[in-house]
Amino acid sequence: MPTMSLGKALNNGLRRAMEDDAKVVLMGEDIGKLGGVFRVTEGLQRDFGDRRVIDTPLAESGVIGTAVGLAMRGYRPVCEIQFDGFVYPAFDQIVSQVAKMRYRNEGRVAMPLTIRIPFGGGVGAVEHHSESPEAYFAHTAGLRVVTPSNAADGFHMIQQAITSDDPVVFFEPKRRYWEKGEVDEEAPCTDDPLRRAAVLTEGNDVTIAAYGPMVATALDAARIGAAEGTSIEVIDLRSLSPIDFETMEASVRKTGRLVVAHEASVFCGLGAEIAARISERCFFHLEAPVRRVGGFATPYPASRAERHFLPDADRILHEVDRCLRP
Amino acid sequence: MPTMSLGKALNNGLRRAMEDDAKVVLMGEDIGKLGGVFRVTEGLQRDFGDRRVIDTPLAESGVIGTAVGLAMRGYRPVCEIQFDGFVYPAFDQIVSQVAKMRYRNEGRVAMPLTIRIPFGGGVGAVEHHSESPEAYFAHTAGLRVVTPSNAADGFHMIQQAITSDDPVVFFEPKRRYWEKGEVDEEAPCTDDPLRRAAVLTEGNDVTIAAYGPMVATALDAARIGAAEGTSIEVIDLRSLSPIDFETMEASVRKTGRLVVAHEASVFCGLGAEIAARISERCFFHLEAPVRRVGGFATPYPASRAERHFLPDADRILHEVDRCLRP
Amino acid sequence: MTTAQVQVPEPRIPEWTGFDGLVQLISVDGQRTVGCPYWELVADVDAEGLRGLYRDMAIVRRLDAEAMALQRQGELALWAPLLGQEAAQVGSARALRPDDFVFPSYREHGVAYCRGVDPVAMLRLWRGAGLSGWDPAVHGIATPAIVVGSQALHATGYALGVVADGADSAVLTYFGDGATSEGDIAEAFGFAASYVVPVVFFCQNNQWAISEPVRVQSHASIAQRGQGYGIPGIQVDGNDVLAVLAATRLALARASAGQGPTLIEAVTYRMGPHTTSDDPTRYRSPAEDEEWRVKDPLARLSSLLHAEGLADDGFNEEVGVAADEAAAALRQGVLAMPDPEPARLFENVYAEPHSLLQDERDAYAAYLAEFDEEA
Amino acid sequence: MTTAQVQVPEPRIPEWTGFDGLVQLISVDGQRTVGCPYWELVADVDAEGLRGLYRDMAIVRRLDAEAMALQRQGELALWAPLLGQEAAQVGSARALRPDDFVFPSYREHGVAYCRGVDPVAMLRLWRGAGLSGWDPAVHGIATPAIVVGSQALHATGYALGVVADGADSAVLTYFGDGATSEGDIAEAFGFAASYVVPVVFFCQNNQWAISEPVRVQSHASIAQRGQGYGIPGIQVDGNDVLAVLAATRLALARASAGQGPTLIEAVTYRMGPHTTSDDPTRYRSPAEDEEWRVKDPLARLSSLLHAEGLADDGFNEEVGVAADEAAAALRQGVLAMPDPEPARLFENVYAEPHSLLQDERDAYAAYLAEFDEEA
Ligand SMILES: Cc1ncc(C[n+]2csc(CCOP(=O)(O)OP(=O)(O)O)c2C)c(N)n1
Ligand SMILES: Cc1ncc(C[n+]2csc(CCOP(=O)(O)OP(=O)(O)O)c2C)c(N)n1
Ligand SMILES: [Mg+2]
Ligand SMILES: [Mg+2]
Repeated sequence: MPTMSLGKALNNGLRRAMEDDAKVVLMGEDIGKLGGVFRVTEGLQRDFGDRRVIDTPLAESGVIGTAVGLAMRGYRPVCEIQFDGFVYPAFDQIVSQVAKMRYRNEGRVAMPLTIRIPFGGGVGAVEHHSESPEAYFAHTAGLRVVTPSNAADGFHMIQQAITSDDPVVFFEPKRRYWEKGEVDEEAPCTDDPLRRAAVLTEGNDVTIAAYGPMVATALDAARIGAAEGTSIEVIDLRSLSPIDFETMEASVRKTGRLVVAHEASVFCGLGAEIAARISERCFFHLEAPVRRVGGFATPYPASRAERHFLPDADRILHEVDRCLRP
Repeated sequence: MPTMSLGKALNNGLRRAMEDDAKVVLMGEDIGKLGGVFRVTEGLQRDFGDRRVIDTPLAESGVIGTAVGLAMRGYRPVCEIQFDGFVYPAFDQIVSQVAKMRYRNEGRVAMPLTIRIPFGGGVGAVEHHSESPEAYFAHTAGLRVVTPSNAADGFHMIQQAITSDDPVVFFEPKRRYWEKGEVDEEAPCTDDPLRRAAVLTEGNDVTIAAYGPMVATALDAARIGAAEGTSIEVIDLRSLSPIDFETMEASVRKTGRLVVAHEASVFCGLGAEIAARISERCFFHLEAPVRRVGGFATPYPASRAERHFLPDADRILHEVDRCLRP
Repeated sequence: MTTAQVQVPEPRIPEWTGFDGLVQLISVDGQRTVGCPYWELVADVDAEGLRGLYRDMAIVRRLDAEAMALQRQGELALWAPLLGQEAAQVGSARALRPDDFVFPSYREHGVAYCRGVDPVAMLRLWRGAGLSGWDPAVHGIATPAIVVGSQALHATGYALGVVADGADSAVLTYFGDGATSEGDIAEAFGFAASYVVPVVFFCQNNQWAISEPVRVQSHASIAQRGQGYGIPGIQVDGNDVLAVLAATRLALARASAGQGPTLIEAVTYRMGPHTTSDDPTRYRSPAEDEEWRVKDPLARLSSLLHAEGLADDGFNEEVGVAADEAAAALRQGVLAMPDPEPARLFENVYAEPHSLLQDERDAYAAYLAEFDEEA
Repeated sequence: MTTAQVQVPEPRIPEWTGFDGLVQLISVDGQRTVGCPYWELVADVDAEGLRGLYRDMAIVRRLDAEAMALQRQGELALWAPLLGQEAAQVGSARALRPDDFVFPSYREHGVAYCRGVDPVAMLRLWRGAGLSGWDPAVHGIATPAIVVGSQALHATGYALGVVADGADSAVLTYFGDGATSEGDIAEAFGFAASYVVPVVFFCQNNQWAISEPVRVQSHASIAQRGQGYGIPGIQVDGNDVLAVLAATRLALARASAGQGPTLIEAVTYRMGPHTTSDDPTRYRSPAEDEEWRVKDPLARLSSLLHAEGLADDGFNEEVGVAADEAAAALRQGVLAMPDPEPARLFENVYAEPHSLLQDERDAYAAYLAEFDEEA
């Protein structure tokens, strides 16, 4: 089975989606000749032409708003937002148009849009290039929100997102673009990564729920924990809206403990929804309160301080300990 | 003590703030001669002139972005967003500029901005006029988010928001604009409504946490509950970011049960943060899981169906019962 | 030196040089203007054509009045009247071909009427019985856009799709004078000019954005707003249905001929309130209303028809009857309109199954059932 | 009839009619152009003045090169070079009065230099040691705006405050050719024109927005972008420091004289990569680089200075030494720059106490302490 980086897997997934459906068009800033600042669209304009891989003027609301019109004309636009911090100018078109168009038109209009957003920190970037805005979109009815944590999921999930008739906000963990994994491009995708969470390591003491860039960190924590004699079950959510609570509930009923980790600020972050729902669904099974580890109630700091903002394996294990000894 | 509507109390509060500080300027669409679509700025342009009460071009990003510049010049802009659903075009300026300007400049630049937003449903409006976007802003570090539920709080909180050196997103429960209450405009404001929650009714069986438009609904539920022999403690959060968890924790330690009610969609709404934190802080005191009642994971529906979307006293009491008989 | 004293030529603001200012084919007193080349664009509009345009405007005005009445009687939650803008809407809509597509704002009831939308369906939104009322694909017109300016980008994207399809249809999008301040309108101009797509930006400058006069939005003519983007503009008398028809035909022809976007400013007037919630007496004078009353688009065409003997009292009679029938049908349909079922709330949020939504739907159904038992 | 066949005058796109096209005072080969009235605006610029402008540009270029080197050596996280844009930045910044205020984008290092900002402070952001590096109030220049276009609205609002204060200072804001597509820039034009505020919109058209040539943003000249808003435009040779100085003086003079906003397009070229993360070879040709290399802003002024005997080898020598000293000081300062303390993370988020933030700060401090003990 070929090994490739997450970035390359997404590139191959996009290529496959464009081959499978001539209505798939890519739009965004610098996605053509440059192949995007992360090269995720590399070579696609060369091979599919500038009618299907479109460099747009520098205006995010314009990118999403025109994609809405293209979708109404029967196309499947895949929009790239260059960095997490630059999706906000398009927030109105996403929240009031993309998310509500089908509902407004009682199903007569479809919005099969995919909005790709490289997100998260850890790459030593300047301001606005390390944000984790997923909660804004998860709280917005009408959107689906997903994020792959590895190459194989990236390859399959981007294709599932594009073929979905619902709008999908597709977060790509930018600091993991270069991490390699095995991808079987020929085998059909059996499990349903766009909708179901994945149990990556089985464990009995504590469950760690993570997604996107934090999954690798959670796995590190599990390894260290194992060495220290703590058996940790790591769950990769993959879908952030809706969330596969069945998988998580089953795990927590077994372990009795849950730590949720994400980069976004903890306050009103996705961890809040997970903690709230699991505290309710597992009320009589929880041995300790659900613990959340994530960003602080501060804007994303200067890159030379980001290691303090970003949860690492130690901070996750610190919460694991608090679950074990409440 | 004079009795007045919430809308009038806000109008008087704005007037007082403008009298107290010549640097306070009001900006927004139709706030001048018309006095705003809800008349909250009525008479202010007439009395303070069109240099201090400014009708802006129809562009929300422009309203907030120019207010940022005015603040940098030493002014205290109070911006009106005409309806909740029209704040999204300004989302970028609010999230990336208003919220981050002080942090970016390490305290050298202040952003004493107040952003007034009539919010919530129940007024039989067309699409985009009944939204509850508070969670988006509560999740955004650098902003304070508050909402008054009655005339007295409205009068004091709007003045506190304007004098605060932090940016405050000030949500006004539009369907309560016409509800009257006693307002002592001369007595100094003793409790700290901009920062502290208020316990509106004492009770022993269940705590209901609500804010803005849902407070009156929660009080109805408490009345009905009392008649049915259930003793309910109603807490008005007032500040949504940060949240006064001390007051809530004290209440839940007493009642052992909590129901959170808001109009916004439950998923990733403010109730999630409250449920998560109270489940953690009151882990050994909760008799039943925290219950949340709120909007569904749908866009706001057509007005002739909104009664199904909006929690009423019955739906709140239904959750109260589930707390009492888990 | 202090530069303020220097005498050098000011950078000049070029004068607007669309077709010699305002395009007008019928004068305010109902005379045909002479020498305007736009006449060629409506050379095919004969007596029956003129009567048809009048009939459309009269019926649209009557339907608008009925909707106002229905709202006052509590049958509608809100209404945004088009009174005074009939010529701008009918004239532009009648320039469309069946395969063209329209992206309206919330006030284009007259355009929807010309696209064959059932007026009852239009009122579904305003009654609060639904969020829209018709199938865009069937009528070639999207449902109303309430977020000011948002639809111009949709139109531009749709037009991009038209080009990609190799089709020669055109896209027409409507917005108001206030909307021209929104970033989305400017971004639509930018994308449309960059991609040279077949879109026509039709701005009904009805002089007001709720309580704000157009000068709050711009000191320059709105027809000139597109110049900086390389988009030519036409300023047309928006109360002259023939001139609007001609200008829109020209713009649509340019669009489908691959010549790119055009901006049309139809100079008109919102004779009524912004919506039924508005109170114009707070911000504008009776004098201004009067000044525009004499420019009434229907009166103007009517006097031409009668002066030229193209219409008689019988015609007015016939049109009046047709309009009343349409109004009666509208009222009947609105009163018969059912409220949405609770279950409908959970439909059409997503195209595919959604675990959370299903749970909420089931829980609410159970709650209602429980509740009915109790009661 | 099919309207496409009709022969009527096309609505004309007016030709750009700012001061006869491109304002240029020094030709590419270093000759003074004759007859351009803008000369009057720089009549005060004598030999010393010209040498000063050259010195500024040379030092700014040297500092830029040092920053590039520091980034390549891993001392900076990123750098956005201004190479090629020295004349546009120095020429415009030297037109400012002390009480004027500047809202830059992220590339205006040369402007910040002219405003007296310590280059070491500028690099704090690019090293990742902080989110900015200076006090806007002290230097009359805001810290860099990274969200493209956002700063134009801040400048417009600030200028509104200047008017409210009854002051006569002006506001100058910088953005690129790509930024002209953002809605915020259009909204800034709209607000500035509506309120007639003293703001100058200075667009450095360096031909590229990362990998996108300017024609993706606009087929029309950028100087003309403001016309539809009633904002006059000046197109100036951005590699001619004297022409830029003159044009900016004119625009600033109009602003403080209460004549409202002006848009300046400085036609220049980004000779380097977009940032140190960029690879221009993927999207543009060596031929294009070469075509612009001969228009180098420093070489141009240098040849004028030498041709007119206003500078000799001693001058070049002296400037080189000053530039090297500035570069050495920059390197020294950057290497000495400390990383932020963890506690700093929690400071300056809010002006007033914030319960949640305090809890998080204390919890993290306790965690670090605990952690140190373990270790
Ligand atoms: C983005 C946005 N902001 C504000 C509003 C509230 N609003 C509805 S209509 C309107 C005025 C629109 O004026 P104009 O564009 O001239 O259109 P008209 O109503 O005159 O037809 C405003 C401010 C809105 N619907 N959308
Ligand atoms: C709103 C926003 N979108 C995207 C970006 C990413 N980005 C940074 S610079 C840039 C190109 C800007 O080009 P231009 O305006 O011409 O300025 P230049 O870099 O050429 O000086 C882009 C797309 C951003 N910073 N902000
Ligand atoms: Mg209008
Ligand atoms: Mg550029």
